[in-house]
Amino acid sequence: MTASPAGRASSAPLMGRDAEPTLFEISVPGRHAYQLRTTDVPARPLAELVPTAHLAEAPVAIAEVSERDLVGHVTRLSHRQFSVDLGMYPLGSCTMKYNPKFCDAVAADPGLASVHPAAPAALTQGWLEVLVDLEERLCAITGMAAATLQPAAGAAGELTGLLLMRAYHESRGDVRRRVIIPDSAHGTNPASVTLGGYEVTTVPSNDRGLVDLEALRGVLGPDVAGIMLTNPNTLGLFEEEIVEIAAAVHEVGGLLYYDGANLNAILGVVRPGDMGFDIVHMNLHKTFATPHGGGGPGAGPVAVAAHLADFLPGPRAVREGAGFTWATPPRSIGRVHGWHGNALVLARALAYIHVHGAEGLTRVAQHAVLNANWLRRRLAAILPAAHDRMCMHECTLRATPLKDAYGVRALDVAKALLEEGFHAPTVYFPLIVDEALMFEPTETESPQTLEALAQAIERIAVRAATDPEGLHRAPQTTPVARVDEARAARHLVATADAPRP
Amino acid sequence: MTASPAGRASSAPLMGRDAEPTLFEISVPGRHAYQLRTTDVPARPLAELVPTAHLAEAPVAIAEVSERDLVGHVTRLSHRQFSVDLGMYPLGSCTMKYNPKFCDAVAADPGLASVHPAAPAALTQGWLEVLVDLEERLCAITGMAAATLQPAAGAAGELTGLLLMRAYHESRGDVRRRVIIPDSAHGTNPASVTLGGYEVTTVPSNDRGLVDLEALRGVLGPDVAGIMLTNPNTLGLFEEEIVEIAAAVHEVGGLLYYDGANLNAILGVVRPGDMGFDIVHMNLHKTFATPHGGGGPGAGPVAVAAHLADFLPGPRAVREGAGFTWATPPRSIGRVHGWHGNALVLARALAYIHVHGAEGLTRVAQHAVLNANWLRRRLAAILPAAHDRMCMHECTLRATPLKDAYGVRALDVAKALLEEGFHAPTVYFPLIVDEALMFEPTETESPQTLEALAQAIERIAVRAATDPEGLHRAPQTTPVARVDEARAARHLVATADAPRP
Amino acid sequence: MADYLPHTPEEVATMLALVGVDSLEGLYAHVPSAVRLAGGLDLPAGVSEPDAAALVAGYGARNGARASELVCFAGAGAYDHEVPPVVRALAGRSEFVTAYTPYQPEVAQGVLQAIFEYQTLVARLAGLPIANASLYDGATALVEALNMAHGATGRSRMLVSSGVHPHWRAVARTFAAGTGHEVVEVPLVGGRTDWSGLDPEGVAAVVVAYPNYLGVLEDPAEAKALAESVGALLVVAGDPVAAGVLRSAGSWGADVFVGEGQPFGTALSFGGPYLGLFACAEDQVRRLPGRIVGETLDTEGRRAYVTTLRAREQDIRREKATSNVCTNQTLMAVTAAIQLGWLGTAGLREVATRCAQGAHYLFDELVGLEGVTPVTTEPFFREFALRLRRPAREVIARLAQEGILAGVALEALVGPGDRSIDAPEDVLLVAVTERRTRAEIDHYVAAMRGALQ
Amino acid sequence: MADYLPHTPEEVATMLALVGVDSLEGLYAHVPSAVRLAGGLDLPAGVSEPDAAALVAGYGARNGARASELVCFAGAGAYDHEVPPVVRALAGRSEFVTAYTPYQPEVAQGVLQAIFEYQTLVARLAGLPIANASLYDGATALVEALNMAHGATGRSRMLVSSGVHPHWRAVARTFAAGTGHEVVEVPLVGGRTDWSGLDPEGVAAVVVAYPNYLGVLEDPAEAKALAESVGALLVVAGDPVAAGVLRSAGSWGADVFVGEGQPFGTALSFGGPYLGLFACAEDQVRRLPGRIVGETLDTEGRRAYVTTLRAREQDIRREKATSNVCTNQTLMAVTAAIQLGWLGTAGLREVATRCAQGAHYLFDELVGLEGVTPVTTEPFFREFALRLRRPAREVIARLAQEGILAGVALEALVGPGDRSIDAPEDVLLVAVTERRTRAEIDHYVAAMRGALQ
Ligand SMILES: Cc1ncc(COP(=O)(O)O)c(C=O)c1O
Ligand SMILES: Cc1ncc(COP(=O)(O)O)c(C=O)c1O
Repeated sequence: MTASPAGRASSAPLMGRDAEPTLFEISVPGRHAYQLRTTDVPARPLAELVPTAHLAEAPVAIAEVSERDLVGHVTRLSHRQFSVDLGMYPLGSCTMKYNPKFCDAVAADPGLASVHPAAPAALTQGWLEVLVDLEERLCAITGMAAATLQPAAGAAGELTGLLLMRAYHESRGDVRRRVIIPDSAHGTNPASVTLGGYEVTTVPSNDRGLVDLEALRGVLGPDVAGIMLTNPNTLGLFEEEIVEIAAAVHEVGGLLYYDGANLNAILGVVRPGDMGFDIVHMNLHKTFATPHGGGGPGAGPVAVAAHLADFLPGPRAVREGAGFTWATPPRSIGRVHGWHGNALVLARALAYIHVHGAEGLTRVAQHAVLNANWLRRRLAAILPAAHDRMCMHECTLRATPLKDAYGVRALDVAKALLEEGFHAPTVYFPLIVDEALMFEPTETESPQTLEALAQAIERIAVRAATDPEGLHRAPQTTPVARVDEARAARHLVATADAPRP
Repeated sequence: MTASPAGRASSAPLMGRDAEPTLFEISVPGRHAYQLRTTDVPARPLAELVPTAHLAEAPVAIAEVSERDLVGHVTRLSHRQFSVDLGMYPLGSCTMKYNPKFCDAVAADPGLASVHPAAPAALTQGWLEVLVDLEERLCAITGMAAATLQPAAGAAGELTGLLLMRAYHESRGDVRRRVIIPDSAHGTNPASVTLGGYEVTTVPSNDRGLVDLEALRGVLGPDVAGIMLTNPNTLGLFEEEIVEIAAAVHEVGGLLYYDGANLNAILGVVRPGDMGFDIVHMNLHKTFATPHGGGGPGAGPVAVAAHLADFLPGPRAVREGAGFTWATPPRSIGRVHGWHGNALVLARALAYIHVHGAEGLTRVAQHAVLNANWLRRRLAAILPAAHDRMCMHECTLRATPLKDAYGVRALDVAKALLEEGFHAPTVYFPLIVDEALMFEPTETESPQTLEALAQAIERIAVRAATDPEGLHRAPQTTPVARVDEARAARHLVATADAPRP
Repeated sequence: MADYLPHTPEEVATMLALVGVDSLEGLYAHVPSAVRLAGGLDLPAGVSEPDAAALVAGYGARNGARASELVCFAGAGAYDHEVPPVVRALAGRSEFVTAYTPYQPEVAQGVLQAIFEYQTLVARLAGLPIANASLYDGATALVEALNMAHGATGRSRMLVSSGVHPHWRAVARTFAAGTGHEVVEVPLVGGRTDWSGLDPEGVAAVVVAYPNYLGVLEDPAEAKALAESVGALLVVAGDPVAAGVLRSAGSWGADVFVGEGQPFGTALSFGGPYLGLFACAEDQVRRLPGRIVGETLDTEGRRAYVTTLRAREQDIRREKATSNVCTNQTLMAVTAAIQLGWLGTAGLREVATRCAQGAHYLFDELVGLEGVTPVTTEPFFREFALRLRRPAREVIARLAQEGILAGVALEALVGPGDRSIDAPEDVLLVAVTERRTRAEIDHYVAAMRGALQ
Repeated sequence: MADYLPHTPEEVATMLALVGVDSLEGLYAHVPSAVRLAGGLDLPAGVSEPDAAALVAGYGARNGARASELVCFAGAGAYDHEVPPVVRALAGRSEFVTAYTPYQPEVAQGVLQAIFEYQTLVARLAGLPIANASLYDGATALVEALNMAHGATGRSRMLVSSGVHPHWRAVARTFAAGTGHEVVEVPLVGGRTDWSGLDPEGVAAVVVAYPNYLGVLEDPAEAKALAESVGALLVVAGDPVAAGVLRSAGSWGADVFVGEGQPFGTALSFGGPYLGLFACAEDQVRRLPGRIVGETLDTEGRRAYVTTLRAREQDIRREKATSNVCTNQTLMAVTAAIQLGWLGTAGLREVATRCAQGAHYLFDELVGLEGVTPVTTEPFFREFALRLRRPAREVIARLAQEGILAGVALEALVGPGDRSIDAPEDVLLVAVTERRTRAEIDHYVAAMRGALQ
């Protein structure tokens, strides 16, 4: 009896603050949970079926636990995890809105979930219709002509978009080298540019937090393949000179790529296509309320203007008569996913759009912007905005006054918020803002919750003055206290089998 | 903005130890979560349909919350709740075993769950088959001839059994007045006897913790309608003289009623029918793994020997040719449930029996008994058993040594166990044991978990010696500390609308 | 054979050694061999979960009356209301599902607070100050109400309107055999209770259904007057959905409200588990059956909840308890609180209103058909009874072929000689919920026309 | 129109006042009017959830190929394995589902520890010391492996066996347009890779599938020798179920293992979300794509988990990151860890064995039919390719009428001129999982006999 007990709940925050043993620590040789159906298939020994040279000497050791112990373990892990369903998650750039349970039911529908991806189109007309319906709606929302639903997340969408850019230029015999990115951009943008085979040229923001149009003009040239922008940008500010930017980029033959991570701000109000963008990716797991799953799955469809439609990845579901079929665009860049994309995420998004309709989506954007601006104003005395004017769905604030006065940094504020019952905002992003705290309240949080958040920050400000040391030690009420990140990086222990330092 | 915020997670033990506001405190006039289907039914004003004398002046105030806030509120409440899925629940007499998730899926199957109870038998053959299959299996398990599945819980089963007893005697023109109950019995037994129109005669236990056969003979007489027994009894001990008891009761024309709350101990090993019982109720929510739901729903089917079958409640599902129909026994006592009993609980139990089969159920009982006896032996030095010999599926221990030495009572031990990550055992029951702590580990807990429980109790014993005051204040690591029960009873505040003291 | 046991053979051996026996069978050595089962249980061998799932799917497939297949116009106390995914997800959380009764309040605030909120909601619907934590179902809630009336008055005569659901009356009769109550079923005349000519002497309770089981909105004031005249309790058995818009039981002077809580988030479930609603006046609280949760404080002054007034309950008072109920229907109560939270004030009103609108629309259409006559001209709420020119049973069978569960045949509901209705074979009880569309209703009417041809 | 907004009109007004604008539209006043959308989105009006549910049910009903309806013999990287209710219940817990990436480890230990356990399991299956926290799917995991090989060797030539899934190769080709990698597809001859006659100069990676997409168990030692000869990385693309009993990638000398993790608890889902498995040798860890969770301590010395080696990632390294991946497939990784915990050592072995047994049983029966020839005589594991005397497409359509999804038509999988197979129109790829019964297999054989007549 040397294994750890799996019926003890002291690791559940309800009961205590112990560590939870790993699955491997509760494993006992000989236990099992699995039950399989009776098949009556002749049970020939594996060695008769497969040359023994291929067989492992011993089966891989997984873990050996009872169903009861598995349930206890995983349920306790879940109690050690914050989530939207537990409370507010004002993570800037992440759009952690409420995820309707209805969409979970959609994704669990066996009519959708139990379909094999290689089943012939004649037997999967419903799924093809889902894809076509969604593509059409996403095009309507973004003001584009056609879309691919294959990319599995935002970054995958970006890279797809860059490959579309490349294919477009190459189809015109046009070799271009650089892609322009504002200094406020999300890290996936430059990383994708590299993988797209381009060099990054960073364009600075001006003192209004927007792309510096003159600086942009300065770096534009015939070797520029395009520009990647989010609008609103990662500061939460709308690029007011977008028309001029678009004209300047188009003038040198470049394309405009829209990073749709912030689309929630402008649904039904402004469309990327109308702003002059040629390529748009969307994060369905942000704007269209797919739950984040602790870090995926998401979906990052890419919509394009008509002149790029021929290059889209394929195959794509398309209408054919009264039905649907698969077709690959004539100059397709090829597949970007093993199958058709994160299909169940796509179905969720379509259901979300069905429920909201045109007017509902617009209201979503308006209220997201309302919440962010209210919060910006409400917190102005403690955490001034990096740019104190109308923001969009998120606001980038600064902890500099607290740092200057008491040595309390953005990180301390973030950790102290955990003790107050709120997830932290995004910190130290975008990189161009000192002591950045980026709040994105989303439209599904109520004014009462925003006010409670503001009051929590007021209390933290008081603590900063009276007990800055205490703030450096926060959080204390959580299952573990501040975690030693440096130690983790110094001695990597990435599996239960790794040697311990 | 006066309502409480519903997006704050400080009441979730993950984040803090605040109180969770009530649904009413987070309510804001004008909010709502509901969405109904479009029906296109003419929307005539209610006052045209119903005489206005019947209409309330204002609609009942429920609470007005967004779906997001509802989800946050209820999810946080769930984090404030211990459950089998979080850890061990060694509550004696309650059989808190692991509840297979498979049975949840059975109960959620729309083929069963979406059937109207008054749909004609021709359209509900599957349900009638479920009922017949379950009845037959329960009879095989208990050794009885027929059963009613209507009672919704154990106590309802008891009362049904007593009414059967009454109907049986009355059918023979036999008027009887008393029902005998051992002093160790569960409170539902005497309460049911009263509601069955009988007087309770308590028979004492002997120093072996069993029914005192001589004392029983002393209270038996022609006015005794029967006796209610659990076997194993509530001390967890097997009534070894059951054959003699049965003979004595039958001799005076009385019937034997088996309280099946403890059936888990003897599945496949001993059958109530073979012990001489005439009437048996089962707690499907104990023995057959229906989750307890925080206090129900359960199901308390009652099985009877052949001579009582004609009196069973009706209608009952019965075989008819290759199919099934409803039939009411000729001398039925009538209905004891508004419909057919807690049907989905019944379906769960049937699924549980399907999985286990004869051999599996026997193993369940054996391992339940093994776990209890191991724990009894393991804890003997600290918490001696009330009766230190082989027990069945549970063991009744005593905190008297701790009380005598340090003033630490059973309640203190129970509360301290919460801090150790275990639910408390049943305390102060059965009433005849001083400082009783009744442990029922159940068969689904592992030896490692039992050992951890034992070590926790060892630590508590050490604390009793060194810090008895600390134990009186336990628990401290839980969302609330020891609760003032007296205050609750002194000033009843049973609703959010009640005046506060 | 499958099971959920963790023990390995080695562990069993080690444990047996401490216990001091050498086999699992040895644990039962002290059980008299005369009663030990030889040869094991007479049951089929166990099968794996997926095999059992196939068996269960087979049962389900043999049910033709799934609401997912037949459009449901059956009611009679069990209604096909919307239960949204969000309510199912929340009520299905395993902390609620796999918890025991909240005996240790320090780790049971989740269930306790949910029950507290449920009690508040039931009390508001009833228009009464106190509600308990749930009872088995509407029928057994009525039985508890009669027992309470007996406790309050010391009397045993119960005047129960025949407008109360026939099954509930049947259950009351069954349990009266034990309590010795005399249950007097007061006839319906033209669909409403005829209280006249009754001797109210020695009456403990007057029970009226509102609306009654034929759907009719009776006048509870009559029952109240009768009860008041002799100091009996007035018990109102109400439809909790209708309670969202009707005058409350309390406002009619009820001492006790009982109801069936299934419409609040619980699936039709072939009749159970359902939810017995129970609310009462302040002066009856010491006689309350079942559990009740009260608000209090913990030792550090934080708000906390706990089951209270335990001295009424069977585990303490034993044979003198107010009731024998122990395990009740907590999960359904928690579900009801969540469903009501989802509906909110406006939603409940809307649901109740749509039920009434749908029922009246269907009623108006059906009474226009040949071969259909209303059983009564009294006002109704969301359910009504029709006399058909063919046996209701046959009509139901016919409409099932068209995908419709036409209602409940009264003949199946009432016993012989029931004092609520004559010739019940011809009578069909029809209910409409907010889920029924106009298209479904129109289809019903067309199908009925065909069936009566 | 429905939405999930809490704001009442009064609240909106109060908030607007603080913000200093007087309408919701006013929040957008600084947006140039030239780009503002006039007239709203061109979308249908919103509908309520139940109405939307009806729309969704309609899509589902128009899919004839639900595994619940057609018995599934299709594979090609997506398999119909048992996913028990317990795994669905646990993986569906909302704390996992609605959490963000664990940026604040103090309140994210649940997801972090689950990923740590997942990493351990993937590393064990791969026989390699390091695994990351997941990638999008098997295909993109392969792309990341090529990028890693490029980073490790500074070279750009990739020798990819044509036994690698055709879609994965297609994805590799797509992304090579950006990275500039030269992807050389090495032909299959008789079902196995013909590595002969290749110039290994300047090769960064040698990629072999094990088993390959036709089901064949190739000899990874050949690929290893080739890789070793030039200091290239060996990348093994493996079936993770087969990995339960086959020699591990690591034992064959692989530097990188990639795989499709769908078989571990994820439904067929029409192809996604799936799960990209990625494990590698110790010396590649600084080039690892995506997130990795490491064990550490908190300030009070308690064990804790945290995402680590962040300096590789795009949010820190930006254009120099090892990969651009940010959001990945965590929920599927958590699901896989739970499913593997449910299977355990014995269960995974049993599943793998049953797959092989079923596949060989079916294979033996089918090759006895007239009009069926095996594509190769090489050993296979759980999947095999057959050449039929009718187009595979037609056979699939015929068998669908008998309730069987007969497999995958190779013609639909491979592009024109694919170097893995000739005349793919005639080839059917058939997979068997542990869920397929002998009766189902026998039915398949009978149906195939009919279809080929
Ligand atoms: C502005 C921005 N762009 C791109 C991304 C990348 O999206 P994903 O994480 O789905 O790859 C994010 C995600 O956080 C983002 O915030
Ligand atoms: C011995 C015994 N008898 C009867 C009962 C009553 O069963 P129920 O709670 O289902 O009414 C119990 C329940 O705790 C019990 O333990």
